[in-house]
Amino acid sequence: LGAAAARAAAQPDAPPAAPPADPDWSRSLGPGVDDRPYGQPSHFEKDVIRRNVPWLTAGTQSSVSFTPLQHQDGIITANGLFFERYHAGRPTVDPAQHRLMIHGMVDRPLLLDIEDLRRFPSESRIHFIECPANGGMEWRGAQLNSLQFTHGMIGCAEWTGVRLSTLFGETGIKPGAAWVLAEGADGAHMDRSIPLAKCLDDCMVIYGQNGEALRPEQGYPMRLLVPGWQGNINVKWLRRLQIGTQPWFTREETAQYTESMPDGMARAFTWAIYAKSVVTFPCPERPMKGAGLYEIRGLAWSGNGRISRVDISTDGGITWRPATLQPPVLSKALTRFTAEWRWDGKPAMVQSRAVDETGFVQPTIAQLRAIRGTSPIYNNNSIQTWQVKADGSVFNVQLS
Amino acid sequence: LGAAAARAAAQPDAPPAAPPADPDWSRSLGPGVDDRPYGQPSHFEKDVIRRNVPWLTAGTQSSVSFTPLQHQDGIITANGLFFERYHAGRPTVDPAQHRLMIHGMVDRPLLLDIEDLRRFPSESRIHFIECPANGGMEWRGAQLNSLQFTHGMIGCAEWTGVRLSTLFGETGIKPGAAWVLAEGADGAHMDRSIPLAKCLDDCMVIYGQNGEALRPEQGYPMRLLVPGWQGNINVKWLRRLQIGTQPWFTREETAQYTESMPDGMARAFTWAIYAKSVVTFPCPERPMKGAGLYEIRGLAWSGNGRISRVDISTDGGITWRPATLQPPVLSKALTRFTAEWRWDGKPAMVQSRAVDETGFVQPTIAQLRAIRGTSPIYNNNSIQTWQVKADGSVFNVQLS
Amino acid sequence: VSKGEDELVGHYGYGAVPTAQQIEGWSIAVQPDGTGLPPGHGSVSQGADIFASQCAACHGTFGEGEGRYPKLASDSKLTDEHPVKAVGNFWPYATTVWDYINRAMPFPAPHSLSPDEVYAVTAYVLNLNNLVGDDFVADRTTLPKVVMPNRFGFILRDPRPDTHDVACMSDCRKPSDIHITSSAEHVGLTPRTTGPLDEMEPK
Amino acid sequence: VSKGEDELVGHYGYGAVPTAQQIEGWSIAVQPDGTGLPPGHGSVSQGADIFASQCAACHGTFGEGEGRYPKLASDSKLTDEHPVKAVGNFWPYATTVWDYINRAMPFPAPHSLSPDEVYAVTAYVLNLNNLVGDDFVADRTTLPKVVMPNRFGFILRDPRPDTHDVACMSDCRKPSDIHITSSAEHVGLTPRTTGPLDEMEPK
Ligand code: HEC
Ligand code: HEC
Ligand SMILES: [Ca+2]
Ligand SMILES: [Ca+2]
Ligand SMILES: [Ca+2]
Ligand SMILES: [Ca+2]
Ligand SMILES: [Ca+2]
Ligand SMILES: [Ca+2]
Ligand SMILES: [Co+2]
Ligand SMILES: [Co+2]
Repeated sequence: LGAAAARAAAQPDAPPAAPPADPDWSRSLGPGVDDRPYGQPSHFEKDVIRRNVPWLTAGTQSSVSFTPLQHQDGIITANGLFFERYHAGRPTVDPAQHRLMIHGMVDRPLLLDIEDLRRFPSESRIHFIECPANGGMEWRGAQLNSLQFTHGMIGCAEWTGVRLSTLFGETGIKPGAAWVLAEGADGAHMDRSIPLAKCLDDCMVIYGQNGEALRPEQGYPMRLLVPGWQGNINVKWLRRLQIGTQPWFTREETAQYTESMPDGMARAFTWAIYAKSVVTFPCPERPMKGAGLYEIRGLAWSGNGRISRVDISTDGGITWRPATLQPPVLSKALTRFTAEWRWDGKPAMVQSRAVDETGFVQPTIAQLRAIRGTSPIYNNNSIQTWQVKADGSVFNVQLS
Repeated sequence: LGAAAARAAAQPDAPPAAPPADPDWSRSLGPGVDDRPYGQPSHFEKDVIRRNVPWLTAGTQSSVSFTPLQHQDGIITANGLFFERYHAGRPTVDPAQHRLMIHGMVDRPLLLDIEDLRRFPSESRIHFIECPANGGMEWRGAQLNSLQFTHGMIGCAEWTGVRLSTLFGETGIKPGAAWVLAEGADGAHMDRSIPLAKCLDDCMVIYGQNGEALRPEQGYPMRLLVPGWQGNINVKWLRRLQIGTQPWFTREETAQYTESMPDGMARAFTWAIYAKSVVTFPCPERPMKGAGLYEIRGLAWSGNGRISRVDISTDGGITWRPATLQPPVLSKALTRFTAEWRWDGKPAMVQSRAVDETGFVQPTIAQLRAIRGTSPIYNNNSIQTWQVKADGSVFNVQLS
Repeated sequence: VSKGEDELVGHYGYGAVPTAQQIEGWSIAVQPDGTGLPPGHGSVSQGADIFASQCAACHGTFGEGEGRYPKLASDSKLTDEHPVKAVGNFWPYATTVWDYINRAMPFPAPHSLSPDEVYAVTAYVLNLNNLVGDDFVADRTTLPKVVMPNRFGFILRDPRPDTHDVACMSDCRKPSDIHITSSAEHVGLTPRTTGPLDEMEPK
Repeated sequence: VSKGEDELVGHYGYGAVPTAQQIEGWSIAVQPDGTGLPPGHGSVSQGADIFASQCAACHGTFGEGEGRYPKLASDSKLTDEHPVKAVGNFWPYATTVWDYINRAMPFPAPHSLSPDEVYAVTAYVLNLNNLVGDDFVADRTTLPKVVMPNRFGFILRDPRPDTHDVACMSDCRKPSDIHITSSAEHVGLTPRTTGPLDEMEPK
């Protein structure tokens, strides 16, 4: 034992369990392996939860809850914390009674129960799902001082299911078919039109989520996965796929999930999530604790493929340096990035900027607003600025 | 609508929710987004749980529970279903009071709380953890008619934490140091010796598991991760790392976790999990339902690197054909494989055989026994045979 | 799963073939040309009665919206600073009003109205928006013909990428050009919902 | 985190430096040469008393093991068909007995014995295994010197790969060579634990 320990300050704030003490949990037996056949997080993590914004919606049954990204350490979102978006609450679907019907311009209409679906050739893939309204409250200005609320309408999971190309191979598709209507079994009978080409490219009907059955919040017993496209189109509690020649122009793809431009026109069918990123530490919920060396951490994603780089600025965008991307870097999945930062304790403006494999560079909110104004609600993929004050506190701000 | 539907048999067994009915959950509102701030699986999945083998141990506090692999759809194991192995039950550790002490042959001994640990440069990696006793009950013969019980002492997760090389860089390591003792804060004060070289290669101190804090079952608030090595050495509730020149020859690495050979000698320090695989469908819990086309599914893993191929036999090992590996194929992680199988309804013997990037080929139980006898308890990585009977039922058998 | 002739079965042969009645029963989606609309009809005045009893509690007697529930009528300009978007000034097709009310309304008891009732409240909502006269009767023929003011207000081809940021690395902006245009610091809108959220907002 | 001089602080500087007393307090691991053993001592007869009151309920008065709890004494041969492995015939170091009892026993109240008590029960367990005489007194000097029969019974270098399967693809075995050597079908050991597990075993 060297001089270091000898000279170390006594630790008056050391808690009762620190060495040399032997805490209670080291001197007793905990519960056995039959205590929790299905496990739970530590009760010390009780504040790591989904949260909602009561003033946002008339009630909680057509509303949203947000993933606590400030506590997400990797690219996988814990099933218990995956954000929710309901249009008629969370239905309790009996899997034995549920059916998926595939019909319309097919040679052989098909009616599948969950057991049938599980028999088809399966695939597992890690993809994010983001509600395009994520950050929607920020179009007019910085509103919510919280990473959870500005960016938490996203989750990433390992999904298991069957490719639509497999199912449509089974039914056959008639010449001239070009669109697919997907419809849910929830009270909203939520429905969206999807180009057949996208369906055949990489869409799936999902029944597994992170090693267990799809959660009720995410569409149990089955949902559509439309990799990289806006969350709403990933229809949950999927009961019906109808093949046709034209889109249906449903309420969700006309009155909702369209972006109003300054000239009064609205963009529709803007499905893909463009490259986006956010710094998850520091953030308003996880402030700085004194000057020193830190690791800036964050998540980046693109609905158009892989993230190819992420840059970091701590001066509001004057200078940038590359962050380190954490493998595996998967297509249409969250990608974790890190960068060392020696904070001098002075005010700073922390930002991240993602670039994806198409070469697309994440825009600033000013660039977005210059083109799209302040009313789009959806598809805000702007660079987030976290203002770090000298006391370490962090605020959501927007820059010129 | 073509002839198909017109000629389709009426479906007398169709449940009340099948089309054209509109079930209750489609005609009402479910609970809102404030109902479950932390989510749960559907109650229809209530039988997908960890299970233990009561006759195996004197009590449940030094015992094991098994992951229901027959219900794991991907490579990620759900946190709630990750197998448990305790030597003194599951301690309830207060993270604010917990400390990790690093000392011994270091230049600067270090005392870290969870906040300190979280500040270091972090990494997230997907790795399996397998108890080397997985399949241990099968050395003398087929005993348990269940995939969950023959292979369920394994789980795979995205782990987030700090590399030991980072922590040891911080403390400095004195010349001559060669071994590290890792010790837990549980009642067993569980401890194991690990070569320093492995520690510096790829070991980590983990605080995150699949997007949330490490679960209490897996070592909350911090555990050691020793990628690819036997589960026991991945010390949970980690409180101490001591650096020295020699192994400590702890009870867990002499009296336990050693394999008795036919000549009475015992192998110790056999840390690595050698290449292994198992078919997860069909299996005793998930039998066949009539002749026809099926997808054989399974999981393969190796503690020595990536899985390079998996072959499938349905005739007890006379003929084999390659299975399809599901990307991402990650080092020291579960790898999912699939193979189409047209079952003629006749008795069959289904097997999978993994090969890893070192070229090692998973052995048969007969090959293992010829060398290691029937008493090793640990490191049974043999090819599993599932006997499929004409009625579709599946049994755990061993072949000559 | 037993099926009829071979050509009726796919490669895998799993599942069943839905009957015509089953397909018909679930095929509720309506298209702008009226495809999918069932027989039946309903007038504005019939709709007014149903609306008063089943819809007005949330949407207001004249579609003005109670509390935060959606307004169903609006004549605000879509170029307004804060446009109120509703059926009259925003929805491109009257068929979509029928489709949505039929599948999702009334909110607490979705898909509980008869086709006649859906026709009637659809007629009433269109009338509230001054899109049809007080004597309008909605049916599968009249609905697709209703002229919707914002019919051509949608761009159906994604114009992105419409921003052209560049991955500049140094001297990207003049420091004096950068100022904070807005901050959430004193907005006071961040909910706590439950339990500690952060150390910024008052508990 | 404030630290003394610079050379005492690592690159990141997080955390604190444990005091000598803190390090000492948690350094409970003992090595075969006795490193880590504290002062103190205990005799076989003292151990017998402690064992009777604190250990025998599980391990039996003479270490024979109650129910499924571990036997602490055994003289079965390690080459037996079903060897019973315990301290006497299997453990390579007496120091490990001290270390394990100290850290993990008595099972319901681990790490609650004083060093003297651990020395005493260790002496008793060694005596039960006929490794030391009835007048043996265990201390930091005597324990490392106890001759353990299986001291050299361990192979410390992993001899794997010791199997050499090949990835043969066809005609790998003669069909007539393959027969079932054992089956779990009628063993009846598969627990259900709770809820349906499979469709094979009786509910
Ligand atoms: C208990 C409250 C409630 C009642 C009663 C109710 N609605 Fe609604 N309505 C809602 C909510 C909430 C929404 C928004 C749902 C969403 O966006 O997911 C909505 C949306 C709508 C919309 C779409 C508005 C838009 O611009 O997107 C229409 C049209 C509508 N309702 C018509 C009706 C009709 C007609 C009835 C009666 C037959 C009715 N509603 C009864 C709550 C109600
Ligand atoms: C309530 C039951 C119980 C009591 C009382 C108890 N033990 Fe144990 N003992 C166990 C169990 C269970 C294990 C195995 C623990 C494991 O493997 O994780 C064990 C293991 C041991 C072992 C290691 C056996 C082996 O071969 O690996 C020793 C030595 C031991 N106990 C000594 C003692 C002594 C000495 C005492 C009293 C001071 C004691 N035990 C009190 C239950 C008990
Ligand atoms: Ca069926
Ligand atoms: Ca009113
Ligand atoms: Ca009017
Ligand atoms: Ca600290
Ligand atoms: Ca007895
Ligand atoms: Ca004796
Ligand atoms: Co202790
Ligand atoms: Co319905």
